[in-house]
Amino acid sequence: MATLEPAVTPDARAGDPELLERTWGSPPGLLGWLMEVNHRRIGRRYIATGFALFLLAGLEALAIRMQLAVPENDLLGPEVYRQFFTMHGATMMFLFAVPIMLGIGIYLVPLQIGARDMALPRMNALGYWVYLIGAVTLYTAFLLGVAPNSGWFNYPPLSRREHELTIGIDVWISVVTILEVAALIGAVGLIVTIFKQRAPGMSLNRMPIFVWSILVMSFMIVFAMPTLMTTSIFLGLDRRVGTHFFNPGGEGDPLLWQHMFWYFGHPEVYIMFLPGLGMVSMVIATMTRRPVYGYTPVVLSLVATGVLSFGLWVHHMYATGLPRLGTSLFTAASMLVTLPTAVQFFCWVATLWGGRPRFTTALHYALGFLVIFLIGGITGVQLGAVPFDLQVHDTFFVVAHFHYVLLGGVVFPLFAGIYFWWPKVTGRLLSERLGKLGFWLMFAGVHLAFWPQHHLGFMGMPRRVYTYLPEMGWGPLNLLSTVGAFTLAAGVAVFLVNAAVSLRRGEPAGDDPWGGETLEWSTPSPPPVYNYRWQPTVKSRTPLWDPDWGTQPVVTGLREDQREMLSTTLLDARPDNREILPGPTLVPLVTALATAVPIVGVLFGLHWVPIGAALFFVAITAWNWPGAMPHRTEEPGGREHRLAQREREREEAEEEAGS
Amino acid sequence: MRPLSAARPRLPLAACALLAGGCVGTGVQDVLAPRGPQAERIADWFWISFALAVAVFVAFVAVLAYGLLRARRLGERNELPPAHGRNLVLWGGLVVPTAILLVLLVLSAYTDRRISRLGRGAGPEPLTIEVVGEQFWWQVRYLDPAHPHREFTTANEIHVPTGRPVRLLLESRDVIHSFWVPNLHGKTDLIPGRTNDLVFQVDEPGVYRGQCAEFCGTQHARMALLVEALPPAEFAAWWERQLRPPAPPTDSVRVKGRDVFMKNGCGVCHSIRGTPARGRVAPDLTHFASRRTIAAGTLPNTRGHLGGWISDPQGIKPGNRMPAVPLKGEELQALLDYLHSLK
Amino acid sequence: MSRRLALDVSEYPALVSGPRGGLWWGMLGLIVIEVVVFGALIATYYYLKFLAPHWPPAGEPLPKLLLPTVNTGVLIGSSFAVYYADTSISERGDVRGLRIGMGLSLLLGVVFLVLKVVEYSQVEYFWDSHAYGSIVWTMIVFHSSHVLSVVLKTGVVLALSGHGHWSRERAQGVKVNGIYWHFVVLIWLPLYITIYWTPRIHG
Amino acid sequence: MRAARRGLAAALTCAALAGCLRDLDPYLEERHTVAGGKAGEGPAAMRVYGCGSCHTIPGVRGADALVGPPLAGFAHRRYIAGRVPNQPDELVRWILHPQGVKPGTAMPDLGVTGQDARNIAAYLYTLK
Repeated sequence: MATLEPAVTPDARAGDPELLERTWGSPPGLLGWLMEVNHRRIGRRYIATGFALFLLAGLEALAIRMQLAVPENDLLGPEVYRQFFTMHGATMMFLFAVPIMLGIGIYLVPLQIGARDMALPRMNALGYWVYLIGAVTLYTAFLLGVAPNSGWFNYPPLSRREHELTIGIDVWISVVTILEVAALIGAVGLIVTIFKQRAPGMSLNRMPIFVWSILVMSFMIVFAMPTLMTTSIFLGLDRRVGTHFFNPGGEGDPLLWQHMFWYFGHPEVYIMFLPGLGMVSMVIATMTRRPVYGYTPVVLSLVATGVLSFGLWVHHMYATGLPRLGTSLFTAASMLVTLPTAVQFFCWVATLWGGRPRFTTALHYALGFLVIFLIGGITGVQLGAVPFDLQVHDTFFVVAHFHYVLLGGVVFPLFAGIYFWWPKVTGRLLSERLGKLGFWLMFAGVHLAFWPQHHLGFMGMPRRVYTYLPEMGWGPLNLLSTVGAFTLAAGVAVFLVNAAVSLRRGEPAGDDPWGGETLEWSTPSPPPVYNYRWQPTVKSRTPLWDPDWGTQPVVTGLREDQREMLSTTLLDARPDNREILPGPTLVPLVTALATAVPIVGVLFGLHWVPIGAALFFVAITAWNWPGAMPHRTEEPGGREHRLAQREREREEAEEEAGS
Repeated sequence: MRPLSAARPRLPLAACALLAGGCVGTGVQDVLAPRGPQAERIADWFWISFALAVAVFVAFVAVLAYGLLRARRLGERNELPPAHGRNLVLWGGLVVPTAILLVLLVLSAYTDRRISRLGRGAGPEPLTIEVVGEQFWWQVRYLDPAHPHREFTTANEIHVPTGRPVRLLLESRDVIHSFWVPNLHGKTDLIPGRTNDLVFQVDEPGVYRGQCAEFCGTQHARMALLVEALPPAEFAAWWERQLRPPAPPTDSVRVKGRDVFMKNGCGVCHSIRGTPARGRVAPDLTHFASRRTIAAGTLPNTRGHLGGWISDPQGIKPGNRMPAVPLKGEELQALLDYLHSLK
Repeated sequence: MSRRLALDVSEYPALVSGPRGGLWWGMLGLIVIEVVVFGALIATYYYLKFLAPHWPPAGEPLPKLLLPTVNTGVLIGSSFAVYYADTSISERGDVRGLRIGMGLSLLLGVVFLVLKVVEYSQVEYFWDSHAYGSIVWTMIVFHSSHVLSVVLKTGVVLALSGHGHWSRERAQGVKVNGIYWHFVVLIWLPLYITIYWTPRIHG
Repeated sequence: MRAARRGLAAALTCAALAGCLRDLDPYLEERHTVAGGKAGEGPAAMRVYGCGSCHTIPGVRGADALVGPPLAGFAHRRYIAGRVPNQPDELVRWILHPQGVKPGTAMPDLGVTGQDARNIAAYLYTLK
């Protein structure tokens, strides 16, 4: 898109790329790296870290599948196996899915809403550092052989001290707590950004669907994750200071954990795949060159899914002997929650029916998502029924079910998104041939690996067993499943090759390789550090497809020698004020370390908690101390200042002309 | 003569039978091969839901494929009239799914009612058995509140009469376990501090295998059990046999075996009625020789496996609670003789 | 070169306070998160209560009312002081009013903490006595640590007022600190009812 | 030319040596032939009797115990139970009745049938 200069330039230097670069850029070198607050750099770190952990958890999955490939195998002993399946689950749930979706949101949301950065950039950086500390802590424990070993769900009393002395459980508690802190920080940052930084004209009902999905996800994080933090702190207290929350001998109750865990854990699943649904909506719209059919029903479905997901937790607990009447209500709720997704499915189908589809790799993954997720959804409905669940709960049927849901709802949309936005992020195209090869390997791998597991569930194979007797007859299907897992891994490997080749010598992508409809496609690939030379304004949901997009007004009048960004009103996105953002600083990293001291330090002794709390207070005070934030060099209402400056400049120009 | 070696060509099957109960060929633990009313109703529900699932899947993929082909054929000219789109979303996304879900919901509630009514209304009084989960085995106690002297304890194998409801009182002494015999009924958790109950009924005589279905620690994988259903008369006879303590050993080898058992402290954890061994933290061995498996369904109860198990329990089931006791060769032989005399 | 229209925003204010600024929303986010945590604590309390045969457990007396009730009054009073400080600076630009309000709220916060320590040094059970002790002590320690942290934060705000940092326009820090203070006070009320009244009304 | 001839000679020598070794195979095999034993059925039988609960036996699932000696390379063992030479009939006798061969050994009499013992023995001689 040819850039049009604004007709009115109230400030002589408006839209000066050099000045913008200087203002929004980061210092060079390692120190600059540690001081980074730019949302795209931080988003990229989230995505890269999350993807690396996805690969690690994938390797753990391969080890698990190898152990189970044949009966009575002794590749991983029972103790090691416990650690592996715990690490696989915890990594995929806490370290991969949620952070990578947050990362994509952090990268894309400001671009899609036409902002220069996130509303709270230092918070954003803090979130990443805290996440990284959590990941490093968990994998350090793994390498030292003291990984958590009682499942990502970590049920007491097994996880109470009298049954598991291992520090691995304490590591789980610390790491989960710290990762929830990170996710909460990220979620709040995204909510504030979406509320306050949208381009003028982008009222809530004009936001891209992906932004909606991130907004709903962030709210769900805010309402779900504190519960897990609370309950894991209960468990930590049980283990460290002898409280009785989960001790039946002290009038506590092990089921309290399950209620609180699944009150978080069920929404957690939806937290992971709602952004996936949002990404699929974007991919389908662009690749069919049609706006998604039924914007309103799709958005309402996202919101409804988010709300309903908080009323389902008991369907993980049917076998615990809860009263029958209550469980039936949860059956009804479990079935109800599929309706919003069904509506979205048919909105996408309607889009495809009326579209002009281009069968790119991204669309392949989106279509693959439809098929895989549908199967996972169907088995999910079956699992919602109490009697059937009593049979297959905690068997490989459930393993198959949620891998269909999560590979379908998280991994395939993620790859659709990666293939879709890769050109925007790197400025280079990925190979479509390799892309499709990878897609078909992954698609086949999913079914090979997980379809047989439905049958294994029916054949009575429980989850989390490290081995089984040959007489059980589970051998052949397990072997098949292992072959499938390796096929899936081969598909991921093809993507890695594709990515490496593209980074080295991929074709330049241009601003808008797909003819996209949302704002991010109007800026160069990769975008400049300030995102937009002029912050855009919009008047429709698909601004770039507006016939008069070329003359759509842009925002001017922001200072460019400071990080000034336009804030707009919550509902209608009318301009409201000029917010100034902080620049690069070490404060987030220091605060992250201070946050980690009590949470990780508690592994070594309770005295680290008060020490860490004190350090945290110091860090937060430094954070808020005037001077940490760049000060305005002018007082509010800078109009006079500007006018005076413009006057001066005109005089200078006249002088020059005169001389 | 040991019965398992009688039918030579069927050796693998015999092994299977020992570990897996008698139900070879129908799937050792098979949700879809029900042998009791509840498993049967659940399987019925599954088959209905499966038929609906296939229909939904096929219909959706057909609609999707048709739409894509149509779009490809029409190319640039393709437009979807808004009314068509509305109909797709309304019918495909709302009306049809709601109808299907309602059917499933009603059937699920109906199935749930049917399976939870067993043993609660009219009909024969259910037999009550207490099952206590332990890391990593099952303690089984037959209750008869009217005649406490007729109660007894065994482990890892549950004998039940056919055609009569059985109520299990499920408890746990350590962590959460889950009782699950797929051919008979769904699972129910054993939770410390609570007593859950599970009512099931077996229609056909036979041996059905089950195993712990809630991760309970390192040896969760090797915590199996067998349910053996006997015709009522045989069951009554079996109960009578269980009440009798085993006959004291007479021949010298077995006497020596008993001494080995007592002197090495086995009785601290295990109990054998009629002897000083009264331990409560490990399986009751009173009628050990009549059991089909050892180590909670891990191995067939043969002399070879038993010898290996006693010599090195941690090698066979690492992380279980049984310590290895160093025994001389002849002590081991005597102990095996003694244990296998506990019929 | 073709030209397009511009939306000139230079006249919009650069310093705003309250919900117009991002920081206020960030603090609201933190408050919502904490509300969920406190909600989880209260839910746990009732869950354990309805499971227990006796609540408080047999042998434990009902919680005493006088001291905590007075203390609740102290805490509510501190909220008014914070409100006074906030309006002083943000509506009237009155730094002295800000200092008086903040100082008073600090004092009341400290009084609350001291009375809490006095109160709980008298109870006879601890967190490791039974589940009742676990949840009550957790609630009290958790809430008191919030009071402590907001007292410390207010100390920082007060210290900054000495540097002439706050003015009518630059009041966002005071406002944001203020809503957090109000939150810490308000969330105490359900805790107070839960801990001190529930066992009496429904024992 | 000469070099080529020398190379050929070397090659022939090698072939002869290899041939010699291969020539010995039948003798070894004969020494380890169990009359009427079907090696293929050995593992299943061993699983039932529980050999794997004390021995590590390649090819038998779950046989990874270390109570007794591991049976890998059993065909190369010289003695059974440190007492009798490793010959088919001795091995079958040992499997059938270890207490008779070496009273007081920890290895129990397992009630193995004659045919099973021959199958097991035949299988053990395939472990080289």
